[in-house]
Amino acid sequence: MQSILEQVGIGNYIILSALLFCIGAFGILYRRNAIIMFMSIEIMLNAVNLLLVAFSTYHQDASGQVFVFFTMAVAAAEVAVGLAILVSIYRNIGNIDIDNLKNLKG
Amino acid sequence: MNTTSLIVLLFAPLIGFLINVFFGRKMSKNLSGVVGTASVLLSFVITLLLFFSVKQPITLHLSEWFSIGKLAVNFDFVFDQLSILWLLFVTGIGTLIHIYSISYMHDDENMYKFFAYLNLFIFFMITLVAGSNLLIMFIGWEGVGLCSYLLIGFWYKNQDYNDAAKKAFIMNRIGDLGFLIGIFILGFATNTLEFSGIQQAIDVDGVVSTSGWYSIAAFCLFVGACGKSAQLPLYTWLPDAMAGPTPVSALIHAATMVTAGIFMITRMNFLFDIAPIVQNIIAVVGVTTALVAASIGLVQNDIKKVLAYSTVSQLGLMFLALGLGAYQVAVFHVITHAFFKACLFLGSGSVIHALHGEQDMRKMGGLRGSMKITYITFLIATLAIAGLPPFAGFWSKDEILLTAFHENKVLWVLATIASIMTAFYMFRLLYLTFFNEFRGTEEQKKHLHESPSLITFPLIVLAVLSALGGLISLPFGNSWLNHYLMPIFAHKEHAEHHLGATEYGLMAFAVLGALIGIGIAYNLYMKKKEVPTSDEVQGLHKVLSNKYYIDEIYMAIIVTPIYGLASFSKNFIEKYISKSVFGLGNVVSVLSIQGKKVQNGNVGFYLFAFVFSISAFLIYLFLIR
Amino acid sequence: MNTLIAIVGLGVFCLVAEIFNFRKAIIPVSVIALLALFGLTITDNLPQVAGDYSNMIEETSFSKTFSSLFILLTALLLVLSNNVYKNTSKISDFISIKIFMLSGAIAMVSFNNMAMFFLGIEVLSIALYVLAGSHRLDIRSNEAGMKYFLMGSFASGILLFGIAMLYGATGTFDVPTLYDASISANTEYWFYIGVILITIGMLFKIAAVPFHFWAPDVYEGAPLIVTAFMSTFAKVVAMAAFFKLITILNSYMAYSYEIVILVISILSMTIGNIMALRQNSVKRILAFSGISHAGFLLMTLLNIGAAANNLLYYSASYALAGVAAFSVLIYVCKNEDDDKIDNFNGLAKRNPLMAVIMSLALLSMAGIPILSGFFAKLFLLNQVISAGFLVLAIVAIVNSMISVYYYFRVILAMYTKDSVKQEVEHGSEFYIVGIVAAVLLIVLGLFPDTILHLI
Amino acid sequence: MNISIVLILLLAGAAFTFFAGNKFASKIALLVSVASFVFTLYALNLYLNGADLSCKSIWIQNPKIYFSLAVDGLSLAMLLLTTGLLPLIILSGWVTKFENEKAIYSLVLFMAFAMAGTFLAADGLLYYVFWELALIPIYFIALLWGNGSLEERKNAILKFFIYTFGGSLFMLVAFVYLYQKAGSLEIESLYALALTETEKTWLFLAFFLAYAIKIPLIPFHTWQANTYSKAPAIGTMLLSGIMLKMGLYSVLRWQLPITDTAAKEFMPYILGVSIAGVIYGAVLTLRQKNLKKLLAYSSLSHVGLIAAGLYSLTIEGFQGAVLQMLSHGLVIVGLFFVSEIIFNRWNTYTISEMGGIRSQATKFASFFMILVLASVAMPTTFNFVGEFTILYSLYNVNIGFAIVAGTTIILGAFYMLRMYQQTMLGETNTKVFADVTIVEGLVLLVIVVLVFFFGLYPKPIIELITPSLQNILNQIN
Repeated sequence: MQSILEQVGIGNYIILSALLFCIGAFGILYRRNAIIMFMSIEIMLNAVNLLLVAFSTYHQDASGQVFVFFTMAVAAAEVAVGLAILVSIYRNIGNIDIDNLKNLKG
Repeated sequence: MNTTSLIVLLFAPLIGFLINVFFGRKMSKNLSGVVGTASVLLSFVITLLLFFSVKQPITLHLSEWFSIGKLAVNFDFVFDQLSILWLLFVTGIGTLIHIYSISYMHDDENMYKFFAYLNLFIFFMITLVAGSNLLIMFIGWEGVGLCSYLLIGFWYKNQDYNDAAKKAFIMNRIGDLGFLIGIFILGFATNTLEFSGIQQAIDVDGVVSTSGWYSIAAFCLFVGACGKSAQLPLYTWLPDAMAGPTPVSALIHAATMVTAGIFMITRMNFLFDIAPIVQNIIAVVGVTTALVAASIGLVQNDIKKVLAYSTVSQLGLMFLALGLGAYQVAVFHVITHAFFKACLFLGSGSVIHALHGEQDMRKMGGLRGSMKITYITFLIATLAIAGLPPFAGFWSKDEILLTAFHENKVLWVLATIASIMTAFYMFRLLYLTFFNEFRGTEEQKKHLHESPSLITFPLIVLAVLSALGGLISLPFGNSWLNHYLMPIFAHKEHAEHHLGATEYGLMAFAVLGALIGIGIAYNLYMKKKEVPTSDEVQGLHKVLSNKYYIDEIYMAIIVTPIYGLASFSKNFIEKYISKSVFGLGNVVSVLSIQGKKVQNGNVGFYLFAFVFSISAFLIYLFLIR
Repeated sequence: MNTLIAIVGLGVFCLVAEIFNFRKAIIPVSVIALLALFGLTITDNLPQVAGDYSNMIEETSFSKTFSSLFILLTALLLVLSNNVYKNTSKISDFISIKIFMLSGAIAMVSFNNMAMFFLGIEVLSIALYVLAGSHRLDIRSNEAGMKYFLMGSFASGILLFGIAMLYGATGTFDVPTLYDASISANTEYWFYIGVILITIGMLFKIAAVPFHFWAPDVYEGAPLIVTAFMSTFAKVVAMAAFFKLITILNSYMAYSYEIVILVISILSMTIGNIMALRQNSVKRILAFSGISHAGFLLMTLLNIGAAANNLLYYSASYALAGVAAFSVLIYVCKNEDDDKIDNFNGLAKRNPLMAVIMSLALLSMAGIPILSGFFAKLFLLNQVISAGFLVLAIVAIVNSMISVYYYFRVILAMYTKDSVKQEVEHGSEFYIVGIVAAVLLIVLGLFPDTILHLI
Repeated sequence: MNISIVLILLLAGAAFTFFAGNKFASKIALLVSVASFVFTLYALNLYLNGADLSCKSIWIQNPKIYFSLAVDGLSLAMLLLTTGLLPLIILSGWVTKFENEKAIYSLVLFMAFAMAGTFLAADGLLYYVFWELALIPIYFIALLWGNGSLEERKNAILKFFIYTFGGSLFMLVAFVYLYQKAGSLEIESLYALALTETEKTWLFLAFFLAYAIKIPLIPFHTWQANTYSKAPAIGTMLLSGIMLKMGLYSVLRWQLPITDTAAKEFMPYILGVSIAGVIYGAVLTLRQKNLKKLLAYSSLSHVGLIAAGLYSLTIEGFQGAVLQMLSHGLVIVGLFFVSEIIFNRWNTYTISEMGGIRSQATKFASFFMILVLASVAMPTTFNFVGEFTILYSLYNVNIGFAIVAGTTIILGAFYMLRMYQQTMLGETNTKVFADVTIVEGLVLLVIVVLVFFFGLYPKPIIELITPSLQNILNQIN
């Protein structure tokens, strides 16, 4: 049976994940709400996950999929830390707008 | 003569100097004077012995000094006719002036220093005269300049005197640079600085390169002589140098040091003989100096200034003789001049001493009565310098005029005018000082007195010498001096003049000229009893009173521009260099401050820069490359 | 691998010790254990059997020497921590996080598989995010944590994308295979995109211009001891890992890639130095100085075959100078609100020894002989010139010249300004660390050969 | 024995002085300096008897760097200058009461160590290390014990540091480049190296930048006057007496032999610059109000002449330059000490506030006069031999150079005598000026005696330095 990958073509997967990645990047660039910026980072990481899985299938090699698990775990840990920081920021200044964080400069 | 005595001759004054420097303060004033005098006297005695015993030049090798490249310089001295002759009157007159100074400087708290410096001067003068190579001569040359500096500024509390001392030193240094360059040229061309070596080298290839480097060297040496012997354009220090105590003026600035230039040129006669162009320059410079200085001397009112200008003028005449190749004539005039000029200076010192430091002739007068010995000696010396026979000055000056007449009539005319002027201003001096009424204060008048015998003794000796000095080289053939100096000169064609009608006529003319000068002076200052006024003078007189404005001109064209350059350098160039170097630092600093604005604390901006840079790299690496 | 296991074990021990109330013992035990490990690691010369640890870890002289350096740095910084966390209740958290961070660092230089590398770098980064924000009540610390986190995870994403590209091009995460692919002619161009993206990720980690913006802000906001970790330890780790990655992925550098590195190196040195000139916060000065040192470190990539030892030497001397400087800085700013340069005023009178240590550290960073910083720069220059980049060498020395100005500002403050403060004793840890680091700086300078042939 | 003993002695002396405490520091420092001088003399004796005093061992394997000290007449002469001046400089410090004496004396000894090392090093990198190392102690000496307002001093000295440090970094690049070519930085291998003309040109310029700043030649001199006037006397003496000789020595030892053709090519220009410096420095002194600044500019003028001697590329020029380095070292130290004595009495360096000292302090005035005379190169002083030789060598190159450079004897006399007149002469000052103390007198006496001794008998020094200078000249040609 022809796999879904062969039907769609690896190139399209790459383009898709690149687009997803760019959407994430633009999200980070254009949104000022920290939560949404976290989500954008998640989108970027998931774009990579998608890419890894696609390549994994393409190469008929399981290690790519294993790597995805690592990535997901790491992303989870990252977001946990990020949210923790965000909470303490909220406690200190009462909002989570990233533009308020300009104490350190110069 | 054995080496020991030569060494004693050389170093006795130095030892006198050292004793006075280190122990002078503890010794009594008289003792330091005696030590100083004795050390010079010792040299004089040995010189006398030398004079009578030496027929062949003696060389004395003390030690090596240094050698660079191919050039080796040693502490070598040579005692030949020329140096012995010079030593004789240097140490002789030196002794007299030391004796004179014991009394003259007796009231000065720093008398021991005075004798120390005088001794040091004699030492350097001996070095200058006896050195057997150019560099040893240069030691003496600079050394006497130093002593001159120290002695002009002896009363160092007066800054004007210090200025004069400094001026003397620097003017001399200008000449010294010329001297040095001359040394370089000769050293490089001949690989030796020994006089004998240079002479040999010139004998070998002198004819081939008559002009060229040897001429330039000769010119450079002449520049050195100009500085030391106060010739145009470097003479202005000498009148100022009268700031020093009068014995100094007599010894250094009349009798000995200022003749060093003549000594040097005489020493190097073999070099100047092959550089006729330079000889012409020397003659012209000499006669011009004689005229200029004499004309300034006409209107000076300071007794020592008059004598100073007369010295410059007489030196000019000597240079004229040198320029004409008549070295022995120049030497003759040096010697007679040393006698009468020392006598004049010491006499003026005696006058000044009596008047407690007054030097302005307008405030003198009538001293004939109270200062008999001073007056008589002064009169003899004045007659000598004015060129009246049979006094020494007549014979030597006449020989110069004679030589000039034979070589170049224009020079002769100018030189004659200068001597007429000399006769005039010297008698002006004499009349103003010793004749008519006393014009000073009553206080001074009460204290007028003849000077003590320590002062009058040298005056008498010098007056006798001024009167009889001409005997050493009478023009009637068989001149002892010419004969004595014969071995020194390479070219002997100027040896003697045959006395014919022309010569006797010239002599008569010279005497007549002198009498004219004296007559005018008599007319003005004895008959009309004029006293120069301090009021504003006009026209030529004003120019002369202001010494042709030469000091002012030097100030305007040399000193002021240098100071201007200094200010310009300090305020502009230095700052500009500094700014341009550290301006870079400021630019960086400004960049740093501006850069802080980029680091604005905004994460959004940081991320934007991040993404932008990624894009830039990717575009560069994958599209542009 | 044994080192790695032991270190993770040590981290677990710290956590457990807290439970059993051995708080006082945590730091001494950790430091002693780390020193022991340092000795073991550096002397370990057992040959590695192929296929060990499923090819996830390789033990080369490179990894061993750098691991030893990291362990030593951690040990020194932990000694400093002893004083800092004296009155904190959760001491084990801080210490164990640092020790885990060390494990991440060691993974970053001894990986044999990209997964291992990725795990290492994330362990290091996440630990640093936590530490940077660890002054919960201080908004500046929070801000630092947030900024670092946002930009760090963004960079991680890019790095990860690069790894995915490598995987896409080769179908493996295995380092030897990747190396083979990098030198083979018919590798897909995704591979190179991957390499570039990884490069960018690593440039971010070492804070090279233009990916440096986070560094000054985060350094300034983070607690001092954390800044010390970031500016010395983390930077050196990232650079070593970067070096290793490039040796694997791009050892036959294309000219255009070299140009990129060259430009970044020049920019980092220049901008870092220029920006440092007018800073008042010592932490920011050190941050910008770190940026410029990153530029110097990047030079090693231009002659990658021969530069490993130089990298080690430079890293060691830079990190040790940093440790010495931070030991004084923490000492000086212990009871202060900020870390302005003014706090150093009159230190030479108050405490000459500390002033001397600080001076030595700064002079070393400025590259004055006989301190090791000079030789570090010298070896780099030598290597850069032998690779033919004379321009880079000249830019480097011009930068050394500029850097003198701001290093000397601190020295001037210590020696010429009058102090308003009274001296208080803060504990001996600072002296121990400062002296050890300073002596090491001098010893390394006098005898560069000691560590110059380890790799 | 090998020559490293002197270095070890100085270094250990620095440490020992520091730990001896403030009470004994000055005495121990003096002792160490005298001992080092004695050792240098002993080494000189051995050297003259043909002993090999050099020492060499490998320092760094890769890049290949040796710890290599070589001894020849030139380096011994410079070492003698260093260790000979050191006791005088330290003794002159006794006059001043320093805060924290142990630190300053140990820094002085350390600096002497570095400078002595610079003169002895025979490996490029070792030389460079010593060269830079000398900068740190003088920086701190000037900074911590200097005079004038702290703010100005700080800036002036930092300027000096960055300037000289920056210049020498270019030399470092040159050395690294040479290492690439030669595979070693040993002086013999560098001498043996065959380089292209272009390479030599660039290397020459890199070296020149370092040395022109250190010496200093115009227009790289802007750090000098300020630093000299801000530094304490002891530091100024170290700077002017020894440290600037490092630059001159290096020209001779490193720059000229390695970049021979470029040296010949650039010779006229650099002679021009040096001689311009002679006049420029002299002219600038005329507008200085500060005695130390005046001396600094006079120093600028003198070193310009020395540099001209070096770049004349003749044996006479080399000899003269080395002689003048030694004599200038002696005399400038004496002059700065004189200014310090005045400063100690009256707390001023401003010339207009001085005057009328001679009548109060005869001995002091005499010493000062002799130093002034030596500085203007009176014959029979050491300076005359050097200056004469340099001018002679310049004449060999071009009579124009000799004449222009020779104006130094006029201008020098002008500004030095003017300075003497303004500071010492005139009506007795209302402020009391005590004559020299025993220590002061001793220092000045030693300097004066040496100035005259070597002025009359420079032969031993000339014989010491000439063979090595001839070697260098042969290397250039």
